[in-house]
Amino acid sequence: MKTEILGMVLAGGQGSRLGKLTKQIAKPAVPFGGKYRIIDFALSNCANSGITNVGVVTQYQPLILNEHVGDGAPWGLNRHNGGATILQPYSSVDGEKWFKGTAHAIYQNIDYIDQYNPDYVLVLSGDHIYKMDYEKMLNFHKEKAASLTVGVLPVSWDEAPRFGIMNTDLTNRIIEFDEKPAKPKSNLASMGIYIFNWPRLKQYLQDNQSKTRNMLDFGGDVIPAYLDNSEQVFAYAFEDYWKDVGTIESLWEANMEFINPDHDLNIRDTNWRIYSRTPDCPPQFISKTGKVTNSMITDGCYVSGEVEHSILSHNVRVGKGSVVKDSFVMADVVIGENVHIEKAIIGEGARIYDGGQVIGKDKDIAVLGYNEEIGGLTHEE
Amino acid sequence: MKTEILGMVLAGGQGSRLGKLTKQIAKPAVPFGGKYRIIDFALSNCANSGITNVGVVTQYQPLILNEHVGDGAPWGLNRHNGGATILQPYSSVDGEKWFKGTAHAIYQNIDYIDQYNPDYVLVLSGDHIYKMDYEKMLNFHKEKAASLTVGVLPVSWDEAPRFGIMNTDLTNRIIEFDEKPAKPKSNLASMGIYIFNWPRLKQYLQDNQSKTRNMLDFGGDVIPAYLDNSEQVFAYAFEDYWKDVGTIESLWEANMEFINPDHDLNIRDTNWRIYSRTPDCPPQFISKTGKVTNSMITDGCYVSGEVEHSILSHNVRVGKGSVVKDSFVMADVVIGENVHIEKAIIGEGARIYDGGQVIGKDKDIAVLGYNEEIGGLTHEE
Amino acid sequence: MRNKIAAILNLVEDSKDLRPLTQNRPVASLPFACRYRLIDFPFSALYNAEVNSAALFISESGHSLYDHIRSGANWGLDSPVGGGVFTHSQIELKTLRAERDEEFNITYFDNHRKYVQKSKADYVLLCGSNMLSNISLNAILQYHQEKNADITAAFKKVSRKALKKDTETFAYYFDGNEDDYLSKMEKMSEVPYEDKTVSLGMNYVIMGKEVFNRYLKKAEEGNSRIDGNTFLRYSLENGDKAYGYEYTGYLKSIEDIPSYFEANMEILEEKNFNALFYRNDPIITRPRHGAPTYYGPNAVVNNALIASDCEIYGKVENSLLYRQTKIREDTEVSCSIIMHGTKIGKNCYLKYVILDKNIKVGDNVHLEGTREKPLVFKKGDTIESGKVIREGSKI
Amino acid sequence: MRNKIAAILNLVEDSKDLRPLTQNRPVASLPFACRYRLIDFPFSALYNAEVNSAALFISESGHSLYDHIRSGANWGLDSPVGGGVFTHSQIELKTLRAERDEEFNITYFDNHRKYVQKSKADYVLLCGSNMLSNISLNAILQYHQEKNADITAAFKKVSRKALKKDTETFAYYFDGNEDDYLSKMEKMSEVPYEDKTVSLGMNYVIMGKEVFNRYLKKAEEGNSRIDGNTFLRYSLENGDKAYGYEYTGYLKSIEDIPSYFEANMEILEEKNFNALFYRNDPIITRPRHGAPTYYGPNAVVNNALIASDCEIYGKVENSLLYRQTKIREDTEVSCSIIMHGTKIGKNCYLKYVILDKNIKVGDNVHLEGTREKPLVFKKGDTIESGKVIREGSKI
Repeated sequence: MKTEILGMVLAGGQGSRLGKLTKQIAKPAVPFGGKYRIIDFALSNCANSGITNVGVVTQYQPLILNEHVGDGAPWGLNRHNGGATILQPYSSVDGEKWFKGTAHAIYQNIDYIDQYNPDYVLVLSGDHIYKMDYEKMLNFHKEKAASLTVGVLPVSWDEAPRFGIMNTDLTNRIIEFDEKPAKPKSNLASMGIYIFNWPRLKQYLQDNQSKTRNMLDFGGDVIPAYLDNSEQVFAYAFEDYWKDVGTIESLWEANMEFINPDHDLNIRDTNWRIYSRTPDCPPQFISKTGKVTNSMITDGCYVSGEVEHSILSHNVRVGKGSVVKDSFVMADVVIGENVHIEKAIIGEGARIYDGGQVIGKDKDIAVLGYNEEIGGLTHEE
Repeated sequence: MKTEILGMVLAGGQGSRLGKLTKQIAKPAVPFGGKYRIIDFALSNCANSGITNVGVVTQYQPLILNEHVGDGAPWGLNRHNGGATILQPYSSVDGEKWFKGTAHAIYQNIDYIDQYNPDYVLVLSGDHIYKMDYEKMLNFHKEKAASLTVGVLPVSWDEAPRFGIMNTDLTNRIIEFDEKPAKPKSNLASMGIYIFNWPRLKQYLQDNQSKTRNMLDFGGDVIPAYLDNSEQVFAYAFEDYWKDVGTIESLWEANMEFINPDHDLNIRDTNWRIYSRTPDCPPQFISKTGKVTNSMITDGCYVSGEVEHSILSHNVRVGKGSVVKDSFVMADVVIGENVHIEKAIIGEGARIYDGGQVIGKDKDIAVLGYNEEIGGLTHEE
Repeated sequence: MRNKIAAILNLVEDSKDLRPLTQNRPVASLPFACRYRLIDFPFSALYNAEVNSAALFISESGHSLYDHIRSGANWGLDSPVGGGVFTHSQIELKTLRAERDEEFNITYFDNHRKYVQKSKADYVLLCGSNMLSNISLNAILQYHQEKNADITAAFKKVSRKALKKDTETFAYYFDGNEDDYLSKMEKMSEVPYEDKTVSLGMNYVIMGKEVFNRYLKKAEEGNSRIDGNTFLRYSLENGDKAYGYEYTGYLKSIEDIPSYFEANMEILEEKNFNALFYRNDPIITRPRHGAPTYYGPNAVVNNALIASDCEIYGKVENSLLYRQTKIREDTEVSCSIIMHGTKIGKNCYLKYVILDKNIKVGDNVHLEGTREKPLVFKKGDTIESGKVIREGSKI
Repeated sequence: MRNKIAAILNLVEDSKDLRPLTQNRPVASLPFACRYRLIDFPFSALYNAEVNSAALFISESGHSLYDHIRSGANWGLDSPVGGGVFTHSQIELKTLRAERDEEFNITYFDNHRKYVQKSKADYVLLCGSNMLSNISLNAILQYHQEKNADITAAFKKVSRKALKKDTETFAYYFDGNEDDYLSKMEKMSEVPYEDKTVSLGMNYVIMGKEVFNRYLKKAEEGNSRIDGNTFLRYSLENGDKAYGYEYTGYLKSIEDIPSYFEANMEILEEKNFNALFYRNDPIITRPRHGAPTYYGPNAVVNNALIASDCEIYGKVENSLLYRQTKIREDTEVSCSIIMHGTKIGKNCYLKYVILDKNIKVGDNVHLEGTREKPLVFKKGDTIESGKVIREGSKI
């Protein structure tokens, strides 16, 4: 079997800044936008870019993530001899194979990658909200005859000190990598998206395991080594919408932006659909007393209260007299009567009983965890 | 979601007595009978018994096993909200969740099992060749109002000291468990097939983790604890063909028995098919010089030599003048010209060049490992 | 837990009174409740009872059905364990009695016989798709077994007036109470049209394999179509033990445009909606991709069922919107059914209207039917801006 | 690597000379090489080129094809990314020109137009299923692009005598050499029947989306069927840039029983077998479950292609056995095609015979055709013990 380019989605991260939202669920499996999980964007980008073989590396709380990705069918990634493959830690006669970093996760899965004998490996994280055509990046990589191409994003100069910054020459060649520089020389932040020539990367990973320098992370170990050795490393600039939803605030913000029908992400564009694995639910029902404005509502919802500038995911029930405003409500949430929810994220399966309140404010978004319950007695009782 | 019975197939074992055949492949994924892998029997038994939700616990060298099981489609185990699910070690906020024994593997996957809220859990190993109707065993379990039912096999009294032996009373209740007794009181050997009432097993697993007794293995820990506490433990006798293919000799022997069209396993019985995930290959071609007698040949084979009392798996090529006798040849093996193979197991992808010989004898079966090469130059060179 | 039922769906159902909605599709693939088709309901009943094989008998307009069903995988009907969706060329089916094509007839009956034999099931279910319901086959089967019946047919007690006068359905009668022998069946059209309660046969009929084969032989001799009510009639003629299983959930016989329209409006009542969709047994359909539905800043939506991937800027009341519909600003839609992909412009008024798939409605359009006679527009139509059509006015 | 081709398969192919094998199946689902059907070859070409959508135009006997294709998943044709197998009711297709059913015709052309539009592909491929081959669509496409052609059609150089006299195929002619403009096409039946090399059109034709839409309009105006060779003719009439892509692999035009039989026999030659099956591009079919094939203690099998799940106790030479066939002791089968599920008793002799699916042959049966005129038995036949049939004798 021979594949030009293989996708490797690193989905093993915990995303600890998301607090209770990532206690039982890996960050890439965190729900987004009503009917998606974060990893859907990376997987759909692969599918739309024509990358049909994708390894999904999981490690932290993978049950929901693995069931979501499954055989890859929702993304069309279920071809013979390939498609989506879940890669998890395992044991071997050499001992236990745990993944100790981004590059180490690739190293531990060399056997899987070599099955496809790819020319290029695209390394992604499953953590970001964006639409990107990796085929264009690959064409850039080939034109530049690069050994490694790093996807970069122009960020504001204020924010630059928070990122890994790539300093480039006139030809977009990366000449220096500054991890969180106090005085950035450029505003091109690494997106954690890499295209490597596989034979060369494999050599780096295998050779360096036995030497002092351990190739654990791409940012910390592999890219510096490439630069030290004058490998051809190029920066590929991405100019469209891109969002890291690594904190409660950014997750909330990204969801609020997502409501806007003129959002840059253009979610209704049938030329670049975002696919997901979705449950089978009945249509949404807006009752006689329901009021929904400037919001996104998903199948299976039942709304008897008022919803304003919010997202309701699958199977959310909103009782009479309740108000949901500026909030992102995940699937299977039950909201009783006369509940007030504002500037909040409500986790899957949570229950807010009659009269309950979950009210946050800007820069301090309220969060109710998965299956948490608050408020008085249920209406039925 | 509510399921009456959930299957848990323990497929994490290495099977070290199979030597080089299990160096890169877990034992349940070892090929068998031309177009099967060992685990196909357990999975097909589940499917034929109407058990549609099955967790497959893997840990050791799982890549081939995971790809083989995949979404469970070949066994009809790809239903909504369930079907076959691969369960592998993972990390959580409580640390790394490795599987330290049969019972511990169940303990680490309590979250998965609880999703289905089953009344019963059927625990199997993916290591044996047999056809068994688990529904009948479940009916027995219900009739006896048992807390645990253990599948047992009458073995010859000579062999009994090698097994875990169940001593029963007149009602088939197990009153004593002897692990490899020098002087067995019964010849009922445990098959490693258990039906547990799930709520009770869960309680045992959870309670005992914090106590001195660690519930790591069913045989060593859980069954003795059940018996100590006078739980209702019953033996369900299985009388048909059953084979543990844990050694090179027994694997070879089981394959040789399998050739016989009147074999007890009755592989052509369409009422209890053994399903597998098979590659797409052209039909088998027997050339003008080929001779095949008393053998099983699979799609994709090309035979120009002589094959007698042997099994050829997918895509095996046998060149002119070669003789394959009393042997089990796995998939994708290339046998050159004038090769002599007798009483042997040839691993997947092995190459035996012109004039090569792989000759074993009774009780000393020759083994060529996966992708190994022996013999002279290739014919083409 | 093992597959015990072989299901045979007779989908050659009378559709002339449902035109133009059935012009290019059989009754079984008629859209319903924003994201379903009628076939989803019997198929989901099969799925929920873990039946993994079904034989469908389809007539020549069945292609939209194929596209929907595909391999049957969504309903668990593609299991290699004796499963599969079986299809047969049935152009001749409608004329089965008329033309007596010897070879075709042999194939028709053989197909049934072989399917039941190959499925290895102990019981056979016959049903159709035009009796909208969410029924538990396991419950019928259990009842059938407990009664030690030869044949068991599902029914629901309804008011005679809930059905149209010339309905093609059947009324069942029982010896004593409903827990007793089913002793008689009668064409519902011959039952006086008044507010009396009748037992409406649902054409979901179950029997043992041997009984099925016996009736099949009889059908073959008489050159009759294989159908639940036909087989029930055989059992009565034979004096076999026939029983009725009483279904108490939502039921609607979809026979013409008014009953189809009513079914959609009734489903807007929470009781009916819940009876169909919030039982333990889900209704399953072919999954589709699309964004959640967007409600604009001035959207007013009340008592409405909405699929995902719509955009609503106007007012929607007592209506059903299918996937990818768009309602523009200042438009009011009430008591209407707007199917997949249909886009309605600005400042329109629609009441008692059924718009089939992919219709384009311009701006300032006024369409108004009546509850008894909704206006129906067919797939792909274009309705130009400014157009005014009222029931009675020429379309 | 992105999907760039929309494929349209015209499967309304002439099958009368292939009867009785095509009595209940279109040419596209004719079994071939022990485990395939003819449709597998164009479908695999699509799969290997990573084309993920196809529109199939099928006539009324297409049901065996549906059962085989299901959702198209086996060939990667069910991808949600713009993929799918599209089917259309095509009973009227055969009479397209004759009856001029206005509404149907509009649907027919609209279906093509919409499919190509929805697929978002840059190129359109037209092909059929009766030109057995294993062709690389990417290679044709690359050639098409390099030549900057308006339309590119695949051909293979063959001897005129390799085709039957009244073949329906076309011969292509080139301005200079084959690397040059395709300047003329001619009905092959009008080319003199001698040992001359001709360029046989394979009816695999590729063009850009705009060109396709242009020709589609022309077909609509002329009420013509949409077909590769028809569109190629349009390009010649128009003076557009038409090119030929030379295919060098195995090719057979399956038009009648003798050519079908020959194709099977030819595939027993290693060279042809390898050309079709041992290229880098695999031929994919619907997977089936079954044990490996068992060869009995006295089996003698030479120069034979055998599917899995057979049992062979007798002698098989120069023959093809499909799945689940059984050849009993002392029976000799040579130069024959034995299809799926057919069982042959003891002490029989079969030579130059085609047995369709599920035929039962008793003991001591003698069946003998000739290479030019093999004996053909139809699906489900029973041939009783002791029967002797020779070509020319009454069947």
